Amino acid sequence: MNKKTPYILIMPIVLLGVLFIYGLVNGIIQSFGYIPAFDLRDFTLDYYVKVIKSPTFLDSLKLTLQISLISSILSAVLGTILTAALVYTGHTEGKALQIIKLAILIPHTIVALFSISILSQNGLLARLFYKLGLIDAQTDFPLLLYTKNNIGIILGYLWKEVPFVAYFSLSLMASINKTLGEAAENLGASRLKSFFYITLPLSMPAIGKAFLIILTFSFGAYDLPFLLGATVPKALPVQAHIEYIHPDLRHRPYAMAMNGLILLITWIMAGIYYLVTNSKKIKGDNHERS
Amino acid sequence: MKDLSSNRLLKIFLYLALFAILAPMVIIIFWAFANQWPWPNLLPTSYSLRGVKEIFAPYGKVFPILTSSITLSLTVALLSAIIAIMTARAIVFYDFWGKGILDFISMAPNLVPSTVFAMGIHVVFIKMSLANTPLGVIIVHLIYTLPYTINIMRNLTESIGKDMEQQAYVLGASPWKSFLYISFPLLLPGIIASITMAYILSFSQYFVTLLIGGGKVMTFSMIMVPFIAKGDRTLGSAYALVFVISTLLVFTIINTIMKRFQKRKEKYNWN
Amino acid sequence: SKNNTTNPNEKLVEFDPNAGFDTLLEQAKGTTVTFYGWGGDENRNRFLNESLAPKLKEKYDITLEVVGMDIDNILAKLAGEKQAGLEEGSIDMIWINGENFYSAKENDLLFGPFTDKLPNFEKYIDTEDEEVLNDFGFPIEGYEAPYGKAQLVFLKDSAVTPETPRNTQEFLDFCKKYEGKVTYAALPDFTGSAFVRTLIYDIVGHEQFLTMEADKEVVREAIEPALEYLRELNKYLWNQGKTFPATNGEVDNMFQDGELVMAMSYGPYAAAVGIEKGIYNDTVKTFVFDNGTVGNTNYIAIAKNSPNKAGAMVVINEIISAETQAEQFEALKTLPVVAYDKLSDEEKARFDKVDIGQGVLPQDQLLSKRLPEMPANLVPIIEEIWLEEVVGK
Amino acid sequence: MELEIRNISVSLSNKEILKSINLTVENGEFISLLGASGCGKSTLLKTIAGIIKQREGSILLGGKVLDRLPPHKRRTVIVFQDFRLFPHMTLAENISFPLKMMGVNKSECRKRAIELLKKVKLEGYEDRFVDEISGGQKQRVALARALAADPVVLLLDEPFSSLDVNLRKDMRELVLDLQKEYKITTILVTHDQEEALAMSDRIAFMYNGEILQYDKPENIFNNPVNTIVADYFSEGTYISGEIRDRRFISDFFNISANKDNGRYKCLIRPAALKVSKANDSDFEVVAKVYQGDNYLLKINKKDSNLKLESILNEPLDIEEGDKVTIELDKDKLIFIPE
Amino acid sequence: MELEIRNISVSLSNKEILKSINLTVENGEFISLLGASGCGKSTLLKTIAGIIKQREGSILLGGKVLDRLPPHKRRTVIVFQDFRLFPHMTLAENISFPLKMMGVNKSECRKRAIELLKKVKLEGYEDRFVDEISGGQKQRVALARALAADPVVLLLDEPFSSLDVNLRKDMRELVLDLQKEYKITTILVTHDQEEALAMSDRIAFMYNGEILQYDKPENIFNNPVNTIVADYFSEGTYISGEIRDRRFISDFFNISANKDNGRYKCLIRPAALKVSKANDSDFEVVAKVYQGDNYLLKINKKDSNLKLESILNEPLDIEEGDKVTIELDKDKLIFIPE
Ligand SMILES: Nc1ncnc2c1ncn2[C@@H]1O[C@H](COP(=O)(O)OP(=O)(O)OP(=O)(O)O)[C@@H](O)[C@H]1O
Ligand SMILES: Nc1ncnc2c1ncn2[C@@H]1O[C@H](COP(=O)(O)OP(=O)(O)OP(=O)(O)O)[C@@H](O)[C@H]1O
Ligand SMILES: [Mg+2]
Ligand SMILES: [Mg+2]
Repeated sequence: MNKKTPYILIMPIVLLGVLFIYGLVNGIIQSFGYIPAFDLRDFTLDYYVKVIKSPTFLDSLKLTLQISLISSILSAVLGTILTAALVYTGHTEGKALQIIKLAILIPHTIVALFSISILSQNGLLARLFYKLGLIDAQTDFPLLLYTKNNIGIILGYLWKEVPFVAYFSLSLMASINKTLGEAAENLGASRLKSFFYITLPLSMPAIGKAFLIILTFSFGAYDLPFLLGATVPKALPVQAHIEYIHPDLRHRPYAMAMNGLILLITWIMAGIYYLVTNSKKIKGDNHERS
Repeated sequence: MKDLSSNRLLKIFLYLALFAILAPMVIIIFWAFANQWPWPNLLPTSYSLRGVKEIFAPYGKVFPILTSSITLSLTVALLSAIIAIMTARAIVFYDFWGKGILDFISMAPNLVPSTVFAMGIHVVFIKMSLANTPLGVIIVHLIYTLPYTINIMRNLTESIGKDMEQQAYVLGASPWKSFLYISFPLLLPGIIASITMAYILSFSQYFVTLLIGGGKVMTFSMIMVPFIAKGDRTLGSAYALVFVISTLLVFTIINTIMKRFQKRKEKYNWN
Repeated sequence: SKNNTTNPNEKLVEFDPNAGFDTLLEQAKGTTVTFYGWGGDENRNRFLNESLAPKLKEKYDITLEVVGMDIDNILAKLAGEKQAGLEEGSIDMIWINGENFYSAKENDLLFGPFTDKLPNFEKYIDTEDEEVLNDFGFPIEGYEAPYGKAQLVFLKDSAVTPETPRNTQEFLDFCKKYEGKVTYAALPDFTGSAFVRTLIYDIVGHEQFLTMEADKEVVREAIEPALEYLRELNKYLWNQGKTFPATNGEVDNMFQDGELVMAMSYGPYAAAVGIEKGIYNDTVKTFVFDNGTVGNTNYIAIAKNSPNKAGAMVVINEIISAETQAEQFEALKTLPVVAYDKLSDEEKARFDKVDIGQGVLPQDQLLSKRLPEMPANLVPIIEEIWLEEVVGK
Repeated sequence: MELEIRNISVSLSNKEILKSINLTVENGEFISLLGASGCGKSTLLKTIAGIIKQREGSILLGGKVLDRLPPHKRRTVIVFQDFRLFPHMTLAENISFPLKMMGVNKSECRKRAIELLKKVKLEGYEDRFVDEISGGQKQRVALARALAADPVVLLLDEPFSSLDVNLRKDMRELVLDLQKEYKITTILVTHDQEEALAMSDRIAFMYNGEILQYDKPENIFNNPVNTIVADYFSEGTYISGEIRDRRFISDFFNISANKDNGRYKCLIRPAALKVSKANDSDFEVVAKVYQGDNYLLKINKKDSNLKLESILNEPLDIEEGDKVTIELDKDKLIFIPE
Repeated sequence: MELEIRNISVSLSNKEILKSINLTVENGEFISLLGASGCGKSTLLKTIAGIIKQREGSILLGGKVLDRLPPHKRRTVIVFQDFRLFPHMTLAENISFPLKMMGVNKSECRKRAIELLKKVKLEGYEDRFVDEISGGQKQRVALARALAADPVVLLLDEPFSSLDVNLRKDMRELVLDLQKEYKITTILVTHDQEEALAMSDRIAFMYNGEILQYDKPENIFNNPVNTIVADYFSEGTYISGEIRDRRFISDFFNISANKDNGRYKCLIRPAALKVSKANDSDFEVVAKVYQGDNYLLKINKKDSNLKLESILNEPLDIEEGDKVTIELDKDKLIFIPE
């Protein structure tokens, strides 16, 4: 209608956005060794160079990518199945949804507590196996936590993120499924095909965004890898956190440089995501616009 | 035939998933009252009310803090939903300068490690006298929740489209009224979802709250996290239990209030 | 910080640390003092809020606000405030020690010297004590006042493990016997780190570190035998030393659950506290090596931009009084910082009377087995070396 | 294949919508389903396709009970009244969707889609998206998509309602050609009786969830079982009377009628009435409505409430207000037992 | 009020949809907009209502330029082709929505809604939700809602397309009554020429984004400006020829014609052709299609590709395969300049 309307609508987000960018720049500047409060005034890339050159960096990067990719891909897939399960079995509201919200609600530190209580060699699963006579000692139980296979961390993320994906994309999928899903089935598409060709593609905007959110989150979060991960190699965010809590305040730029790298990689991942989704959309763009 | 079985598979998957979510919750209930739970027992061997006592101890101010924390998070959730509705409308319905940038900005807080942003914004907020104030905390929480709420609102706004509002215009409704009477009810499921999501994020936010709130603005996470971090399972679980129960209560209240706005609960409320 | 300016006089009378304690008392009246420190110990929280705070209110009309926050965040906050040029910050007192103190003082985040202005400092504290002069080998110079004493102790359940390792060799045997049931928290966990230093001390002695140059190669060379030992030890540790639990809390939990046979704590009376809470069996016992374990003191400092330094000084003065220390000893079972011989008989009696509980070592025995911390700047170097040369090796 | 609907009852939101419907459509037969708005036509089609579940009764296709077959295996394809095109697909993709489901390869799919688009006169639209086309265009795409699905039973829910006469004619022919060629059993829902009369082998007339009459077009038009059916096809004026000895006797006129004795209503449709100008008549033209090829005259009888209508094929010189004499075409009179 | 459309051009997705449309509708006039599917009818209505922005041109209402007025202030109410009922409201709420916007109080709103529902023959449906009613019912609710809005200009986009003849007739009358009563300037989009011819004061014929002819119904039917318009109203057979001295001369026949000299096409619509049985004729009936009131005969001429159609009002005895003679009704022949 009015030419001014969109600008009024975006006013709050722009204000917050400016604040955000201001804060971000202020934070990232520290990674270049500029923290006048600690008498660090040289603008330098040294910290980045040192971080990248450190012998553990590549291992850490690989580990972090592995954790975040595996857990977010699995979360997206399982989350989509869960959404479908909710939609197709008519549980789009009520108790089931409350339970799902519960998982989103629980902080990661508590998820770590769960993981340890259940998955460790001392955990309930191991105890159950022991009681059932499947194992003779704690150490017979496969090591899922604190090891390089990262199963514990990934399961922890799955526990939280699968429900998140479901919650995030449920409304969209439910609304699409009704009329168009029906039409597809009528045209000879089985439930499964109607899901894959109609319901899923149309729900993709939500699922994709959920995927991106958890991908970048799991790439930058330290709670679970710190509490459940192996001592070495450490995930990047864990290392950044440890650098951050390093008592020597003049050490801070290392932490910030590490965070800067995480930021960079996250943005690259987001960039790839946008490229991939947009290239797919070129065809489908029009219907979203009008 | 095959179809029926695929439906059954989905059902099984659903129930498994729900079980997998609920089962660990039982653990925190046990731990909240357990003292010892040694190998290889499947149930705790000794119980105590240490956790309960701690929570109800007056010095801990658990309940005043809980109340103010809920208020703060509700404020954040409401504001976040409102801003998300506005932003989603702008992005979906209008073309304006900087739309692409805005689109990215609205996602960006998700793409920045919280330490970098929090440390940066901390200095900014101190200069603006926003540090250590509830307003400052609300603002950073908003920045963190908006990517989620904007995305939720955007998908829904897109899928509802402009048709219905156009119809309202030609029937004589001003843009504001058409929004209020037509789009708002249609967006309601998304609004509830946004409020829920934002509330969860705000309520469980720890690090930034700590830094920006500076200990002057206390939230429930801030009294809970130290115990969890220390590995005190009894106290950690007891706090976590309060955390979960209070949130479920809040959700129930939100839902009841929202239900007043909508007539056909069964159709439009997927919460 | 508005809270702190409720006293209308405060603005009129400029704060001057040298103005005499009575002036400070006057200035502190009716103000609020914020005390930032780790908040994960419910006993301490209770003591501060239920015992100390009411007393301060009554005696000095000071409101004590206790804020639970990890030291790294406290420092981050102070640093941010400094960067923003905030003259009046939000933090008054900080619970701090070691490397963090070193770094905070170095970066001009702390106010001081102030301990010499506290009547009780002179009255109760042994001002010549190594731990009053130096914190992790770094001179304190009046920038922090002692708050409590900590010492690394080991815990075992005597019903499970009758033997008590007295030195590193016996410890190795112990680990061999209970293979896979001993471990320690991965460095840089505070307790895990102290444990490794204790082992190092036992193998290569502790004196050389007090003057050692903070150079990685030098340190590496000095501790090489200890590294050798640690690598050997790995074979018998939990999960063959390939990984270590991330926190000492986790180690403690594993001990409680019976997955480990040994735990450790920086709180010397942890066994008593645990047994009282019911999380440890009554048979849990404390032990230390014959050569001793590292001990340190934790302190209270005042932020450079504290808005209420007068109040903070009054509170700290109260904390280091015999009375408060005794109360703290009773409630928290932390070693008091007051010098025993400076106490009156009455006061002595009060300390003697304290029932320190089950499964612990008496105070004098502990203090006799107390090793000084190495200089703060060596600690991160050792942690780095440990990560590179011990884990999984 | 032969479609048999046996005793189908359907309830929606606890309202009984279909009441014991019975209907048999022969293999390759083309029937129309007529009835007033809201009588349950769409519901019946959806039930046949398995999208709505019946509360009672069975549906048989070629003698096999369909009831437990999921929708996608029935090969009963609907053109929905509200189209339901897929918004994320181009028109070509929409049309080739059912082909893709059958496993037809991509290039073949597209070829066939383009072919079908051409048939529904939308050549060159293959890469458009659904929200870039008009209402009538959507309807044609929906039709093309259904045809692509190679249906055994084709269920058309007002598939031509948004099309103008010419296009409608073409689309009708398209459907009929394919229907004949592949012997597709077809049910057409339409509100256009002319369409129904012209296209169908038989017509089922629905009312309020029931089928009142199911018969050949000419029979249903000329011998409606009751006034509801009669009215639907074209309104007219009812004159009550009695037939005795092959003559219909009423207050207004007597005329020969080839029916059994009894009380009847005689329906005079406009087409049954011829008028000619005459100055001294009781009948007066009160309105003359232009209808393109012809005019509709509304005629009142003086001093009575008898109202008649007539079709005037030649413009002639009859105008509003003229007095006319009337003449009934006895072959076009319809007698309905009371 | 008088509606004037001046030189309106509209583009969508970079395609030019409307090309310099000019159209004036007098105060209280009822006009119809006809044209093939996809020609731009709906787009024009939406542009008038302000929902689509024109690229060029102006719209004036009662002499006032509307261009900068937002849709909700124009009082140009559309009944959309796709209904757009509000799914979260009952039917009564849907209908009273515009009233509520005008500030009418609740009980009054409901009263009026129930009144209107009755008028569109949906008594008792006031508390249903939109997804609980049939297609035709939705269409009527949409109409009722538009009428409730008290429009100054009423824009009807195929408002009767899902209704059967009887209902359609009632709805037409309802609209016409209200339209006359309140002098609502009305534009009706329809694909039913009969409807257009019967209801309208004038008809605008659109083709490909342009208006080809704008005239009184009879003129547009009898004197189409070109074959596109002619074809739209009823197809027939074109015979090329020449008029000289008031006579049309062609290969097939000569006949008197009251036109200027020049080359013409003569359009023979079915209604212009009378047939009678005759054994020795070149013309043969190749098909006889039942159309309810009458039959359509398709007639081919032996040894030529001339195909004709005729309407047979009496069933008579002419059947497929019969030979017939033909007779042209010169008043129904249409001459279109080439
Ligand atoms: N968003 C769009 N982008 C591009 N082209 C469009 C768009 N919307 C409509 N069109 C095209 O514009 C033309 C006119 O559309 P419009 O809906 O006005 O047709 P119409 O005359 O109402 O047809 P119908 O009788 O089928 O409803 C059509 O050919 C259609 O394909
Ligand atoms: N979900 C529902 N709940 C209750 N009643 C319904 C529901 N859906 C449809 N109806 C009612 O069922 C009846 C039949 O609907 P249906 O759609 O089959 O009608 P139809 O014959 O196709 O009418 P139309 O010609 O208007 O499309 C209608 O009166 C409608 O109001
Ligand atoms: Mg229908
Ligand atoms: Mg249209």
